[in-house]
Amino acid sequence: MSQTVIVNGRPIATTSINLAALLEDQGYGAARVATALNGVFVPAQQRATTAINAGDTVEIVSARQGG
Amino acid sequence: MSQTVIVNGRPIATTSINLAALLEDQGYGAARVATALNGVFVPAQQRATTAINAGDTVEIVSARQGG
Amino acid sequence: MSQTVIVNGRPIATTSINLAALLEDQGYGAARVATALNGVFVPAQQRATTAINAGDTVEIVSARQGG
Amino acid sequence: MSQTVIVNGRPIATTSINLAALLEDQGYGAARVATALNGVFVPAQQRATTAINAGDTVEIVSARQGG
Amino acid sequence: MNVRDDRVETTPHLMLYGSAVTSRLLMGTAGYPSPAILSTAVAAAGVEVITVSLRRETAGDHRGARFFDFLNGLGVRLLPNTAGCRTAREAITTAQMARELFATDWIKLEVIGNDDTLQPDVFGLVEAADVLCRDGFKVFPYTTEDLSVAERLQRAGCSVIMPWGAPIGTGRGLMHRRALESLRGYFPDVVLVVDAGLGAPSHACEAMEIGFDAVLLNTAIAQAGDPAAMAAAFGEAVRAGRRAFDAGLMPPRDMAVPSTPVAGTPFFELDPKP
Amino acid sequence: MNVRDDRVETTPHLMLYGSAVTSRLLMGTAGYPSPAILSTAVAAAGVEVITVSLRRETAGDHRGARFFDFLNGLGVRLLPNTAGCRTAREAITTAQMARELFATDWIKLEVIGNDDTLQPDVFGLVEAADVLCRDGFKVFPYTTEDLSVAERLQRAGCSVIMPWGAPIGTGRGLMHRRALESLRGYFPDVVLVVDAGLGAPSHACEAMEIGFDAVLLNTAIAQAGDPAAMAAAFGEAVRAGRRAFDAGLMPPRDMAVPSTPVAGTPFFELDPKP
Amino acid sequence: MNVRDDRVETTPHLMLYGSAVTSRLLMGTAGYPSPAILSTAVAAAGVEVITVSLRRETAGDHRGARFFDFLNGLGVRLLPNTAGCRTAREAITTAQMARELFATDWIKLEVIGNDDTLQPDVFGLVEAADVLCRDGFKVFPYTTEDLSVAERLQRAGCSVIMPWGAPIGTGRGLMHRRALESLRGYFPDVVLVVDAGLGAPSHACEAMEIGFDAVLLNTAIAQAGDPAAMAAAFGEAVRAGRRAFDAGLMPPRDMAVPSTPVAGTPFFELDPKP
Amino acid sequence: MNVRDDRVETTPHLMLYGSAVTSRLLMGTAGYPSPAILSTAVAAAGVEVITVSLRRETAGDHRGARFFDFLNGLGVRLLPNTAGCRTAREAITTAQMARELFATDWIKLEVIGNDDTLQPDVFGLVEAADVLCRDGFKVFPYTTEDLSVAERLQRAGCSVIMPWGAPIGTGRGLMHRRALESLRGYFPDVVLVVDAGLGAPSHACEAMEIGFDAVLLNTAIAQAGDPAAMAAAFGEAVRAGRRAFDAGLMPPRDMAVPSTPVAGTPFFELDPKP
Repeated sequence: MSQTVIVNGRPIATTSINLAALLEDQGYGAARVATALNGVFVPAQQRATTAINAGDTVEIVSARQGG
Repeated sequence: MSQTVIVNGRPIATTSINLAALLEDQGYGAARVATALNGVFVPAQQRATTAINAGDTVEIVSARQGG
Repeated sequence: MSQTVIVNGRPIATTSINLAALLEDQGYGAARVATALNGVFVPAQQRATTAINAGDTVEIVSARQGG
Repeated sequence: MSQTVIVNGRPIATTSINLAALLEDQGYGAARVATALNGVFVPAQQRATTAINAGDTVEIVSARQGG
Repeated sequence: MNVRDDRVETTPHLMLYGSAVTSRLLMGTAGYPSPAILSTAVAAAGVEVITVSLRRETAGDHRGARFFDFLNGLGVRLLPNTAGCRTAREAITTAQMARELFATDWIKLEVIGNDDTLQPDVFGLVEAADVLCRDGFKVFPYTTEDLSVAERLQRAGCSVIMPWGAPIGTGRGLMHRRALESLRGYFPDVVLVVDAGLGAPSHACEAMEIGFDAVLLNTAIAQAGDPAAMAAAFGEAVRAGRRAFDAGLMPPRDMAVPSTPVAGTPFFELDPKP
Repeated sequence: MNVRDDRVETTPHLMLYGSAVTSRLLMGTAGYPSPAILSTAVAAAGVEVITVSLRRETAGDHRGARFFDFLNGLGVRLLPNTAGCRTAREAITTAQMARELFATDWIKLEVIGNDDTLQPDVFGLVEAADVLCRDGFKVFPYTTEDLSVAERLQRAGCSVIMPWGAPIGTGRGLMHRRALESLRGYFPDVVLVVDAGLGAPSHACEAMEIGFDAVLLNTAIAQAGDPAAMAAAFGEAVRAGRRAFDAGLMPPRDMAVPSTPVAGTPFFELDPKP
Repeated sequence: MNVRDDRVETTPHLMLYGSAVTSRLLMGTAGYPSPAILSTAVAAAGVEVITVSLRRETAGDHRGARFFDFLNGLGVRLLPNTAGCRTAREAITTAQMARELFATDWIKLEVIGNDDTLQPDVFGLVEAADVLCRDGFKVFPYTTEDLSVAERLQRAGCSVIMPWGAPIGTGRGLMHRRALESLRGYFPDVVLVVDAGLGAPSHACEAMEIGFDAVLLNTAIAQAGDPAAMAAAFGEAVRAGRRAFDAGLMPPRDMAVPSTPVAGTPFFELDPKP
Repeated sequence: MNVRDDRVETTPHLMLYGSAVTSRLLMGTAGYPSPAILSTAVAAAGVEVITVSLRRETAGDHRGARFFDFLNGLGVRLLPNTAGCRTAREAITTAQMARELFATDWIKLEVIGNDDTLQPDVFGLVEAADVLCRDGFKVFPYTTEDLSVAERLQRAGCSVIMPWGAPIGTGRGLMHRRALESLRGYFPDVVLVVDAGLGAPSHACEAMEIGFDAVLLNTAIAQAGDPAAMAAAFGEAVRAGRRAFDAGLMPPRDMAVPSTPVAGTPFFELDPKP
């Protein structure tokens, strides 16, 4: 069953049921990123146990230059 | 029975049991003042029904110059 | 005999031999102006006795707005 | 014959007739100084030929800290 | 240039919570040599709103009563303050006492964060403004030039906001002029009053020139050599500044520009500059 | 404080070389949208002295005559200038032509040292002032804030000295306020006028507050959105500044001082600051 | 005079939450022409702490990985920021993501109140600082010069406080110098860093001269013609300012004082000044 | 932006009348607690040119001789001054005595116009510069920021011009920064030195940032708590300022600009600002 979630501001269709699967599925693989679900931080070790539901908003961020 | 209350920062002994009596007793008579009991405003019409207890703090203020 | 003089920055040919004649000749008539010859002020009453020579520089000015 | 001259702002009596003699006489000896007479600079090599007259003003200066 | 800046619509009257006032100079009443001089100053400046405070009353000495009599004689509108309050709670209770005592729901809200700088404590200020606005007060908050704080005050219900010019009593004028201009730009519909820190009529004039709606001051008048004359001077300066704002000020330029036209200057060919 | 500064004696009238003038605002006449607007501005400000210039006249076009007619209608005193002159010689001749043309021995003496900054050439200025004063002129020299130059101008015979506020036409106000205050202190008996660089009534007010006797300006009024209103605003601001100077301004302070007295503040024992 | 100001005890090292750092210049990493130039600038200035941010990562483009590689090569300490966050909640989550991603509990906390001025929202800031300090973060809050806000940040647990010099990216220097000096006086034991708004090494030098512990800047270096040279210049200026603060600066004076002694000046009797 | 300002060509060395000098900090020698401290300060700053003066010598006390011995030990170049001279004539004679005494044709020319402000008398200055240049001196004139005066000094033969920052000994920094920038623009080929009035390394840094070639100061170092450390600080600040000028400073901006890029900021859709 595919559901729609917002990843980094864009709607995508996914069959992943948890955050770890979503990352794998979306091609982040072993990328060094940090994640938030619906505005709340999800530590890396909790991604596999964090369920994804339709309409969820996911942020996947990494390091950049900053001032 | 006399009890001690703080009026405008100074301890006084009084037998008054409500704020209206205290004002009368302390000589404020018909003075145009406003009052607070323990940091909470007491409207003029509620003074007679506002009980005074030992240790209470009473403010009695009037108009002054201000910037 | 015509000679060339500079009036207000422009060369003109004139047969006038004094400043008063030059003013008349150039059409200033009774205009309220002040004059200088070769950088030196010439009062109105001396214009008739102030000779004009070839190459002279004449300023004829009047009132304007100023700051 | 003694005459009065002003040296560095103070009147002194001297019998010296030239600036070199005055310096010697006043105890400047071999001191490294520069001189002026009546407000005019006198080079070292001209001191012996520079006459001193009554009322003259002599400046004898040397090096100091400055900003 | 002859361009008018129409960002902020100007009106002949200053509207303070629905009340029309003509004079854009609000005046404090403290520190005058005498009540008579204060009274003359109020008249000289044509002031219509003055600030007053609440202080502890000693039984039998009738200071409050005498001051009320004096105020009645002035015939101007009162704006009680919460001067000296250091917490939202103190300020709220003071405001409530003031409302009863002076029979007005206007309150100049001060919550002081520091006894040395007398600067507003913006946290206590917003908290108290929130409570008082909901309680029906017309709040005139004394605040800093901080834009985010002003946003919160507006959201709380303040339609008048009063940033400082400089710390109270210093007379230093508009220390943060750019920030005040920024406030004006962000809040075209809020009544903005510079409150505190003005030391000279030129400061008040400048506040009006940048589009503020009014100024409030005390020390610079009360402590002047001749308070009544100084009050008149501030009154004139405020009118001048407002008029200039309405008339459209020239913008400052970097390069000099001759005022007298260059065309037709005599001697342009003679006498080249040595 | 309530102290008056009596260093500089003030008089109700401004004395310019023996002539009493009431308005301390002197105004330029250049750059107005129309003569009618200039005329309204002169009236709105209550100005009594205006500056004019001399420019080359073309035969038959009667510009000078029309401007004379206009000036007659204004009924104010004229102060001709030497704007655009770059040497003492040019300025002297221009002054002499002006004296005949305008039938006045008053001259606003400008010798410009640099076409970009329009700053005074102080050498040419002093030289021309010297010649003109000996020739019977009443010289109003446009100068910098330089004290030594002012001394030479005074020694030359100038009893009015006009330092700039900022470069002509920039509208930047009193860029060197300290130096102007210093001038005021050194020349208590000279009439000091800030000439040029003022952009807003608050600048004019400030010049008067530091004890200057008058201000002279042009661009800030002529280029305003509404010149007549701006002229009125400058007039008010100048009066306000003068009145404030007479009334004795409070000195600026470093530390905040409560205007509302602290004594008797309610709640001093309650609610210690968190 | 030769007096040293010992109000604030100085130490050879800057202590940031228990970590000793030698360089008092903290540097941003954004907006450089290239990573190579950034790297050269870091080295040229001898910087030991740089700021970084978090941004959305697109799968497969490895921008994050490349930047991590770059950072590893620099060998400096990282201070992640919460740039762009507009609420306490966003900032808190961003800080938590940063802690995991960069493996540091340091966080430069920014909660922006206004997109135009990029000024701190002091309410969101204090709220987020409170939560983050309790969550074990070492918070470096970017704040205004407001004393009451700084008090709340300190109470929340911040031992470093970073007021702005001027709005981010404007390069205007210490716009509110007096208020910054006041902060320094009130918080002798807090590490104070001027963050944002510095445009020139002289600004950084001035911040250190008034006793600030460090400065943090980005744009003035990144946007310089030669960023590496500019970084070196800022490094030197920061050291100069710190050294001057330690050495005890002369106070400004109102009156001129001869540096060369007057005693013994030749010609004092001759040639009285004309 | 990354734009370099190439108006003024920079060279690694400062050329003073044909002599190359590396350090762009020139230092006065008066008012130090002891010669030893002066000596340490000269070394700490890496100064290569110092100013000295002439004063009346009392027979037999050998003060001059001792100071000469001290100067020999320093091994730096001397720039004698005419401090205290009030007329061109005094200054000319003093310069001539200095040339013989110190065996140098360099002269720092001071003609003081006012004992309170110690400001240059620009008339006496230009007159003396004219005479001295024709007499073969290399004149370093101490002047104001006046452009017309600088033109006359250049025409007289000065290839170094030294405007003041502020009155001598006040430590107020660049009081007329705009005018100094204007001077720099007008005289790209003259060596410009800010002389006098600097109180802090940030002031010296700023002078270099606007393109001045060097700074000369005395009091701020001599009167510091630790003069040697302060000298080092000034040396660093001057180098920093020069380096920044060469590297191309960002221009100040009116509006804030984020340093951290906005693109990719997390949470842009969530949590709209309340």
